[in-house]
Amino acid sequence: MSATIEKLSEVVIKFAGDSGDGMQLTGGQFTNAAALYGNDLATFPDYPAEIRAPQGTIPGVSGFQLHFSSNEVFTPGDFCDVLVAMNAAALKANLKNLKKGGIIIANTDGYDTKNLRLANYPEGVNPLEDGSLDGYKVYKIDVTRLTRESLAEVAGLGMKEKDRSKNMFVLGFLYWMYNRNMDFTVNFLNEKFGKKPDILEANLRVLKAGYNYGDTTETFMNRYDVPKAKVGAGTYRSIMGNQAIAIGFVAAAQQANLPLFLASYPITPATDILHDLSKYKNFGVETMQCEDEIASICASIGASYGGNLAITTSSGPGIALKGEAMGLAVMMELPLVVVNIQRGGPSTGLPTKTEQADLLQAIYGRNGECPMIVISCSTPSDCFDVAIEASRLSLEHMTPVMLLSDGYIANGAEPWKFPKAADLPKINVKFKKALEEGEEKYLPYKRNEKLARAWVLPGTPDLQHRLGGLEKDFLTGAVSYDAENHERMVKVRQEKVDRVADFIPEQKIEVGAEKGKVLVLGWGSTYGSIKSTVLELIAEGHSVSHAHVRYMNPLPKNLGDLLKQFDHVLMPEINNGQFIKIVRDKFLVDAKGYNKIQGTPISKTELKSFIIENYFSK
Amino acid sequence: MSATIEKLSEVVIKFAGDSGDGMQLTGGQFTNAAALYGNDLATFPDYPAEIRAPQGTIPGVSGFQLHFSSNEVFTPGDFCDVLVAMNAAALKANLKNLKKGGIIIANTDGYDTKNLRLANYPEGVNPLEDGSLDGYKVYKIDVTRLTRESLAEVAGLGMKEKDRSKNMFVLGFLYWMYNRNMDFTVNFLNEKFGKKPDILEANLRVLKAGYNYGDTTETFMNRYDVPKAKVGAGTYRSIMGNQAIAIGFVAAAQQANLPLFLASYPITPATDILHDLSKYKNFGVETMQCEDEIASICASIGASYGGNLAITTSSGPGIALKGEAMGLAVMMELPLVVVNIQRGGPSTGLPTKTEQADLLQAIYGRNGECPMIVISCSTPSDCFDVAIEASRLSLEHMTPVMLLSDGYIANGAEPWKFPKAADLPKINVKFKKALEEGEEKYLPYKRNEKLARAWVLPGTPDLQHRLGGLEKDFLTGAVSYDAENHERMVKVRQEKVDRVADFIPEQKIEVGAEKGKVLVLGWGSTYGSIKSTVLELIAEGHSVSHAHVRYMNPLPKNLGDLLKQFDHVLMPEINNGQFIKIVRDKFLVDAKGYNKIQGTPISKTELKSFIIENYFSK
Amino acid sequence: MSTAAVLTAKDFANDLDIRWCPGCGDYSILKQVQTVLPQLGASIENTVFVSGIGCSSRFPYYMNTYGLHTIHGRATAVASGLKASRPDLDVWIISGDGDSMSIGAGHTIHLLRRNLNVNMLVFNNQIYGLTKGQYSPTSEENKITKSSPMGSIDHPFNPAALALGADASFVARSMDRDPKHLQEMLKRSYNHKGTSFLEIYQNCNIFNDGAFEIFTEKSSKKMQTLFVEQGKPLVFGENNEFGIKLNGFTPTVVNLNEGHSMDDLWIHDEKDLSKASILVRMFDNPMLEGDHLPRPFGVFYQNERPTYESAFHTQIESVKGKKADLDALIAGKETWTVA
Amino acid sequence: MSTAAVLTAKDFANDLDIRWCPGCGDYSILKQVQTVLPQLGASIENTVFVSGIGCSSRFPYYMNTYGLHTIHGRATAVASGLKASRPDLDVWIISGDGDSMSIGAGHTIHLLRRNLNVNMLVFNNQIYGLTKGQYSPTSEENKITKSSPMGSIDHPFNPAALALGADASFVARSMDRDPKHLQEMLKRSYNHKGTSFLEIYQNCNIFNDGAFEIFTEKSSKKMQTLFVEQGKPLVFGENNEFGIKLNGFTPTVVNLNEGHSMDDLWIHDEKDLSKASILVRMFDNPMLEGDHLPRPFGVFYQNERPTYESAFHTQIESVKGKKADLDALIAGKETWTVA
Ligand SMILES: Cc1ncc(C[n+]2csc(CCOP(=O)(O)OP(=O)(O)O)c2C)c(N)n1
Ligand SMILES: Cc1ncc(C[n+]2csc(CCOP(=O)(O)OP(=O)(O)O)c2C)c(N)n1
Ligand code: SF4
Ligand code: SF4
Ligand SMILES: [Mg+2]
Ligand SMILES: [Mg+2]
Repeated sequence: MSATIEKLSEVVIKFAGDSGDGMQLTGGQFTNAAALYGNDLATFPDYPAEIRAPQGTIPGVSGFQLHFSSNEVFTPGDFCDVLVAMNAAALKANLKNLKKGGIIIANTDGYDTKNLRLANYPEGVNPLEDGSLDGYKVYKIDVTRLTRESLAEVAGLGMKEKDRSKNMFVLGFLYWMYNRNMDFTVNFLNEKFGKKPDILEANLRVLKAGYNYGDTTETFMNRYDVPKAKVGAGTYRSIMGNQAIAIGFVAAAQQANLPLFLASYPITPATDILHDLSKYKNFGVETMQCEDEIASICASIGASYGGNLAITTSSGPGIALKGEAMGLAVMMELPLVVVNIQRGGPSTGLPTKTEQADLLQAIYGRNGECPMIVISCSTPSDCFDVAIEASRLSLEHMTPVMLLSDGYIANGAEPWKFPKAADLPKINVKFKKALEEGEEKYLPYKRNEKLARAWVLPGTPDLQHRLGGLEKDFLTGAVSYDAENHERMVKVRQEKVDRVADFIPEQKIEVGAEKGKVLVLGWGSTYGSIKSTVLELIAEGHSVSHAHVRYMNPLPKNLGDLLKQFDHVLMPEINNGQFIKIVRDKFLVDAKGYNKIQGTPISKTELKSFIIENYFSK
Repeated sequence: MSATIEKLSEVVIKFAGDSGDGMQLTGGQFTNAAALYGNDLATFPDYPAEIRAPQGTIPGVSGFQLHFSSNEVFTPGDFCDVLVAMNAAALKANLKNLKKGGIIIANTDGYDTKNLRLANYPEGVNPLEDGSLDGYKVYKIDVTRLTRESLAEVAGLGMKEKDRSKNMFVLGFLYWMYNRNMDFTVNFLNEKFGKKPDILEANLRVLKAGYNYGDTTETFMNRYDVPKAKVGAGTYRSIMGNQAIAIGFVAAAQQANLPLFLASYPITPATDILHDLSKYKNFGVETMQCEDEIASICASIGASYGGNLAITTSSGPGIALKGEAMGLAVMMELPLVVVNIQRGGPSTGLPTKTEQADLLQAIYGRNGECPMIVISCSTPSDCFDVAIEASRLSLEHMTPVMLLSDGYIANGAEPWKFPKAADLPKINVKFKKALEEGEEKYLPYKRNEKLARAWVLPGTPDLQHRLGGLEKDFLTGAVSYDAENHERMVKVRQEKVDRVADFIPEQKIEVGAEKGKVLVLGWGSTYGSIKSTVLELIAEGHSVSHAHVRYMNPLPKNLGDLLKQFDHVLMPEINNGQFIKIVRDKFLVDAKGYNKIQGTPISKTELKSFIIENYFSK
Repeated sequence: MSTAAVLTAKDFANDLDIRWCPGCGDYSILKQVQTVLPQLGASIENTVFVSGIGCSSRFPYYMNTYGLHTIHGRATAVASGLKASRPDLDVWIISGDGDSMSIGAGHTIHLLRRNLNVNMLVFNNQIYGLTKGQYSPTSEENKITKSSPMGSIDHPFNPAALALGADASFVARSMDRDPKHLQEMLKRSYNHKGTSFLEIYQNCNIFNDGAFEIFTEKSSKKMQTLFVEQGKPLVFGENNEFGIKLNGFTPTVVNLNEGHSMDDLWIHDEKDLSKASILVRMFDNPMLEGDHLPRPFGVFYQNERPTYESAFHTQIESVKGKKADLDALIAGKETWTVA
Repeated sequence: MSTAAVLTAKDFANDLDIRWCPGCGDYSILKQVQTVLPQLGASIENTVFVSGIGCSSRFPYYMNTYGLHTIHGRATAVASGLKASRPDLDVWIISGDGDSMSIGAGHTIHLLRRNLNVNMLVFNNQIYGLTKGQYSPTSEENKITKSSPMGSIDHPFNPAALALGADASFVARSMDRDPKHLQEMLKRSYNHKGTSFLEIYQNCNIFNDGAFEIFTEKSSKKMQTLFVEQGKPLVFGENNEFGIKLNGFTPTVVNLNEGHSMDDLWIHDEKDLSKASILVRMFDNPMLEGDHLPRPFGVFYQNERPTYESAFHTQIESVKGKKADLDALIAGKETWTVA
C-alpha cells in the first residue's frame, strides 16, 4: 500500500549516530540528491572532538544537519523536522533540537541496555518505550536486523562488514519518504566500490531494502514532497567553505598569473585546505607541510619574496603563533594571505566548534603599530570570492591580508551557482624588471598611488635589494633609526591599509530599507541567520534592515553614514562582542550586541525574539 | 681668577660622544652627585642600536640627558642648556635639541678632518670654526691633549689607556662649572679601580685636572649653582625602571611568601630585568634563561603550577610569541605576570627606542575570548609599585597579568623616596591543602568572591587534578564540549577580570580641577611630559586637568564619569592611537589623540603648544 | 616510600572515560605506566604528568596524579619550569611524534642537553593522529597521507639519533605491544637521573595501522627486532641464531650456526656513546643500505651527568639568605637623605 | 657563468657602512664570502642571503646581492620557502649560535633533515652578541655572563653532533681567523648539493674575546687543531708529528716519532657516518674525559641524498597541466542545472 504524498515547502533533517555509523556520508548523499533535484539547501556537520570517541556515548555522536527547501535557504535550520537517531546517545544529544511533533527514526538496535547505559539513561529507562516521546512521531526500525536479513544471501562478507552498510538502509528509507530518486547514490556506490564487488552489492541491496521497506511496510503512512526551489537559472554545485577557499586561491593564482604556494601546519578546522590544495599539483600548486605554524608563515614569506602568491592557513593557537612573522610581512611590505578558520577559544578551547572570536586579534594582535587588511567570509560559497579578493588586495596593495572564516562555514555546505573562469576578476601583478627611464637608482620603498612598493624578484639583474624587520628609510629601504622617518613610516603603513577603502565596494544594505528603526549589522558566518531573521521581520511589517560587512579593515568608506540612518544598531556575533568594539570606537554609535558563544551558529528563532522583545514589543 | 657664580633653578645637560667615550658613565656620575646633593632630577640615556657602531659616525653617538633642578622634575627635559659634544657626530646629532644661546662644550680633538667626514660635514667645513655656532656659547677644549698632559708623569699606562680617562676630564670640568663636590666620583673610582692602582690614579688625576682647568683658565667666566630642591623629607635613591621592576618582584615574592621564578629570553630593552634578578639568588630568586620566549612563558606556567610567583619578561617580537601560551594561562587560571618592556615596532622595529604601541596587543592580541588584566608603569620608580601590584592581582585573582613598561622608563632614572619593606602591602596567598569541612570532592574550578579558583600544589595529598587548554567544566574542570558551559566559562573568565575593578583604586585626577574644559588623559611613560605641561598650563590660568591611568584592563570604575566632567578629552600617546580606541569604545566619548611616534618621549613644548592652539587660542 | 609500597595500579588510574579509539596502542602504554608506578614506589601526589597536544597527550587525564595538558609542542618547556622549581616532584612528559619532534623539536633537544631529571615518553605512531592523518617528522618517505597524496618527500628524523646528537643522557626504545619490555624500559627511565628519552612505537590503528607490525607480530618479530641488554652480545632470530658483529664500524649480521661464535659479537655497552651512535643508525645509515639489519630496542645509551635542577639549586643554596635584606635591596648602594 | 666569471669580490660588496664592532670576527667571514663567490661563478642577482637576528644576521646588508634580514631564529624557515619555490636561486643562510641553536633550533634540524640545497653558515661566537653578552646554547658550562653571574649551568650543544643527529648531509667547521681554510670550506659548502651546515668559530671581541684563541693563535694552533682532509690520516702538531689512531672506538693520540707510523692512523672518510659521529665527539665524549684531543676542523661528513626541492618539483612536474582546467575545478564532480 502506497502512502499518501504530502507537499512541504521545507524540511530539516538531522542525521545522528555513532562516529562509526556513517552519518556524514548518509547526510552528504541525501544532500547531493536534494541539490541535484533542485532544492535550495544548507548543511552543517558536527563531529565529535575525538577521532573515535567511545562508542555509544554522547561525546561520540556525529551529526549532520540538512535543510532543504523549495524556497531560498540561508541556514541549516534551527530545529529539525526529522531526527534520525541511530542510537540512544544520538537521541539524547539531539532531542532538544527536534520540533514538537517532529519525526524520530530510531534504530532500535542502538537502544539496548548497553547503549542506554552509555548514553547515561537511568537504569531501566528506555525513551523509546517509556512514553517520554509521545509528543513525537517515532518510527522504530530494527535497522541492524533488517540490514543483515537483506544480506543473508551475500557470501564473502563478514558480519562486521555487513553491518557497515546499515546507513544505506536509512538512506534508502529516507529516499522513499521524500520521494526521491536513488540514482545519485547508486552511481556514487558504483564509483566508490567498483573494485570491490561484494561490498558494492551489499550496499546497493541494503539501500534498496531501505527504500522497499518504506514502500511495503504498512506502518508508514506519510510520504513528503519538497518541490524544486525557484532558484535562479544556472548550473550549481554543492560547496563547503574550505573547498571554496582552496579553489578560490587556485583561481586567484591563475588570475594573477602566479604560482600558488601554501605552507601550513595541520590544525582543525583549517587542515582541509591543505589537504585540498595538496591535490592540485596539476595546477602547479606548491604545498609544503612545515614543522609548525611559525615555520609555515615564514616559508610563505620566503616564497612571497620569490614571487609566488603565498598563503598560509591555520586556526586558533596556530594563528597566535604567527603574529610575530605577520609583523615581518607588514614591514617587508610583501603580499601574503593568512587564512584563519576560527574555532572556539581561548587556548586550545573547542577545536571542533565554531566562533568569531579572533577578529580583534586579527586587527590588533601584533606588537607595535602593525596594520593588516582583514576580510571575512559569510557563507561557504562566499569563501571562493573572498579568497580571490584577499589575494587581489594583498598582491595589488603589496601588504599582508588576514582572511577570516570559521568552523561553521568551513564545514557547512550550500548550493553554489559557480562562475565561469573567464568571468573572474583579473588581478594585476607587474614585477619591476629594470630601472625605468629617468630612474637613477632603484628605491625599494618608493610607492605608487596605492602606496604599494614595487615587487622585484630575486634573479632580476641590477635591482638587488635587502628587506628586513628593522625600521627602514622611506625611500631607500635602508635601516633607519631616524625619529621622523619612523613616524612617517608608521603613518604610511597605516595610510596604505586605510587607502584600500578606495578600492573596495561601498557597504550595501543586504535586505530592508536604507533607513529605519533597527539595523542588524553582522559579519562572517552569521550571515544566514541574520538574513533569514530580518526577512521574516520585514515580512511581518517591522522596520529592520540587514547589512553584512565583508571588509573588516579598513571598513567601507560609507559605513558610518549608513549606520546613522537607523535609530538602533544591533550587532549579533558568535563571540563576546568584538566587531562592536570597533564600530563603537570608529563611529561613536551606541550599538548593542547580541552574543552567543556556544560553538554553534545563532538561531533565527532566538535572534528574532530578541529583536522583537527589544525593539518592537511596545 | 674665580668665576662668578650664577643661581639657576634648573639645568638640562646632554652628554654626547662616541660609544666608546664613556658618556653613560659620565652622565651617571654627575646624576648621582646631583641627587646626593639634593636636586630633583630625571635622566634619559639614548644608546646606539649597534653594540659598537662605527666610531665617529652619527649612528655611533651615545647620549645621556640629565635634567636637575631645585624644583620638582618630571621629565629629562625637551631642550638642553648644555651640550657636551665629544666629537663632530655628537654635535651634529644633538644640536637641534640645544636651546638657543646654550652652552656647547666641544672636545676639539673630535673635530679633525676624519671626524668631520665621518659626521658627514661637507669637505672643509668645521662647525667649530665657520661661525655657524655663533648663537651658542662654545667652549672648545682639547680634552685629549689636556688628558695626556695631565698624565705625562704616570708611568705604566699606554696611550690608549690614558685616553680612556678623557671623560673624567669633562666630568671634572662640569663639577667645577656647577660648583659640585667631587667626593662621590672619587669614592666611586676608588671602589671601582681599587685593585688597579695605575688606572685609579690616572682617573683621579684627570678628574681633578678637569676641575682645575675650570678653576685656573681665565676663559671661563661663568659658574652656576642649582640649589637643592624642596623635595619631601626622607631618604632617596636613584632608580631606573628595570631595576625597580626587578626589586619590585623580589619584594612581591617576599610579601606573598612565595619563591620568585623568572624564565626569560634576552631581548632589548627587557634583558636587564633578567640580569638583575639573576644576581638576587641570595633572595632565593630562581632565574632560568630559556631557549626562546615560548619556552620561557611555558616554563613560568610550569613554575606557577608548582607554586611560585612566576613571571616572564620580554619585549616586542618576544611578547608576540608568547600569545598562545598566555591563552593557556588564562584557561588554566594560574597566576603569571608577563612583563612587556615596550619598544619601537612593528616587527624588529626600533629595538632601542621607546613606544607605547603594544597596548592593544596586550588587551586583545590572543586567539578567542581571552581576557587578561593589564597594568602600566608611569615612571621609573612607579615600576616598583606596579610590579608588586601586578603580582598581587595575579596571585589574589588567580589569572595572568600583563605589566606594560617601555624603553623610556626602563632606562630612565629618577630619585626615589623608597619605602620600608615593613610598609609594603601584604599579598594574600593561601594554598588549598585539603578538603574543607563538608566538601565531598575537590572541585578545581570552584570560585571565591573574586571568582578566583583555589591554588593547589602538586604534592598535596588527595587533591590531584589536571589542568589544560581545552574548555573545561564550570566546576570540575574536566574537559567539556558542552555549548552552554562554554558560554558560561567565557563569561566568567571575563567577569573575573572585570571584577578586579572592585579591588583597585578609583581613578584620580593627578593635577587640576575635577571638572573643566580639557582633560589630558594619559597612561604609561607620558606621565612626566603631561604632568609638567598641565602644571604650566594651569599656572597660566587655563582650565586643564591631568588624569593618568595605571589600570588599563579593567579600567577604574569611575573613569567614565570622570571623563564626562570635561568638555574635551585629549589623549597623548607614543603610538598611533591605541588607548583612545578603548576609551572611545567604552565611553562613547569623542576623545582626540595627540600622537608622536618617534621613539622618544613627547616634549612639554610641543604638547603645550598643541593644547593652547587647539583649545585656548580663541 | 612505605605508604607508596602498598599502592596498586588502580590507585594511579581514575574513572574518566578514555577517549582513544578502540584498539589504539595508547591503551597499552597507559596500562604499563599504571602498572610500574606502584612497583617503583612512586607516590600519587608527588607525580605530575605533563603533555602537549595530540591523541597521546590526553594521557594525563587518565592518571589519578597531578597533570597538565598544555599546548602543542611545549610540554617539555612547561615541565622544565616545573621540575627546575620543584625538584621534589616526579615529572613525566607525554608527547607524540608530532608534538615532540615537529613543533616541539626545539624544546625537546634543549631539554635533553639541559638534562633535567624528567622522563619523556614519545608515543611514536609516525602520524598525526589527532588531526586525522597527516605525515609526521618520523613518517617514512613517500608516505601517502591526506596532506601528501603523492607521497611525502620529507626525510624523517631518527629519534634516537637526534636525541644522542642533542647530548641526551638516556636514550631507549620500546613498543606498545611488548608490555614486559615496555615496563622494563619505563622502570629504567624512571631510575635514570637526568632526562630519560624513551621512544615508544605505538600503533595508530586508524590512520597508520600496522606501521610497526613487523616488529610486533609473532611471525616476524624474532627476525626483525634486536633487544639489546647491557653486557650481552647482540643476538636475534627465531632461536637467537643470528648475531651482530662489527666489521670496523659496520654492523653485519652473522649466523651463529655457521662458524661464528658469541665471542665475535658486538657486546652492548650502554656507556659507549660511539657504539650507541652506530646502534641507533643500524637501520638508516646510508652506508648500510642493502644490508637488512633488525631494529634495536632497549636502552641504547645511559650516562649520568649533573642535572639542571641540581646545579640550579646548588647555586641558590650556596648564597641563599646571605645579605638577603629586602630593605637593603630596595635602598641600593647610594642613598641620600633630605631633612 | 660566462658573465659571472668576470666578477670580483668588489661586485659582491656594497657601500653600506658596516656596523660590527671593530675587530669583530664577522668582518673576516664577510670578506671570505665576498672573495669566494666570484671564484665559484656565482651570480649577483641569483644569490640571496637570508638571516635571522643577531650581530651576524646583519650580514645580508653588506652583500650586493638579494637579501632578507628576517626575525630571530627563522631564517632557516624563510629560506626553506624561498628555495622550495625558487630552486633556481643560490640561497645562503646566515645565523648565529643563538639564532640557529637557541630559538631557531627546531627549524635548523628540520632544514637539515629535509635537505634543501642551501648553505647554512653558523657564526658561533658562543655568546649572544647583539643583546650584549648572555650565554648561548654553545657557551661552555660555568660561563659567567650578565645572565649567569654565578656561571651558566646549561650543558652546551655540540653543533656538529646535533647536525649529524638531525641527518645533515654535510657537516663542517672552520674559523674566522683562518681565511684560507674558511674559503675552502665555503667552496665545499657551495658545491655540496643539499643543506650544507658550516659552523664557523667567530671571535666576539667585545663579549667573549679569545673564546677560540687556542685554535687561532700561532702559539697553540698547531697542537690544538686538527684539520681533516678526505682520504688523509689525522695528523697535527708543530710538524705534524702527532696522529690520531682508533683504539676500537676510542680515538687516541700517538706520536709518530715514537714508533707509530702513518699506516696506523685513522684515515678520514667523509662518507662514513659512524666515523664522523666519533670525530665530532672527539672533544666532548664523556668517555674520553681526561684525554686531551685537538679540535677537528674541515668537512666531517658529506653524503648526497635527494634534495627537498627536487622531490617537490618532480611531483608537481609529473602531473602539471594534466586536467588542470580551472572551470572543471570550480565545477567539481557533481553539478546540476536549473533552467
Ligand atoms: C599550535 C597548534 N598547532 C597545531 C595544532 C593541531 N594539532 C593537534 S595535535 C597535532 C599533531 C598530533 O600528532 P602527534 O604529536 O604525533 O600526536 P598523536 O595524535 O599522533 O598522538 C596537531 C598538528 C594544535 N593543537 N596547536
Ligand atoms: C623574538 C626575539 N627574541 C629575542 C630577540 C633578541 N635577540 C636578538 S639577537 C639575539 C641573540 C643573538 O645571539 P646570536 O644568535 O648568537 O648572534 P650574535 O649576535 O652573537 O651574532 C637575541 C636574543 C629578538 N630580536 N627577537
Ligand atoms: S587516531 Fe590513532 S593515535 Fe589517535 S586515538 Fe585513534 S588510534 Fe590512537
Ligand atoms: S658584539 Fe661581538 S659579535 Fe657583535 S659585532 Fe661586536 S664583536 Fe661582533
Ligand atoms: Mg603521532
Ligand atoms: Mg652568538
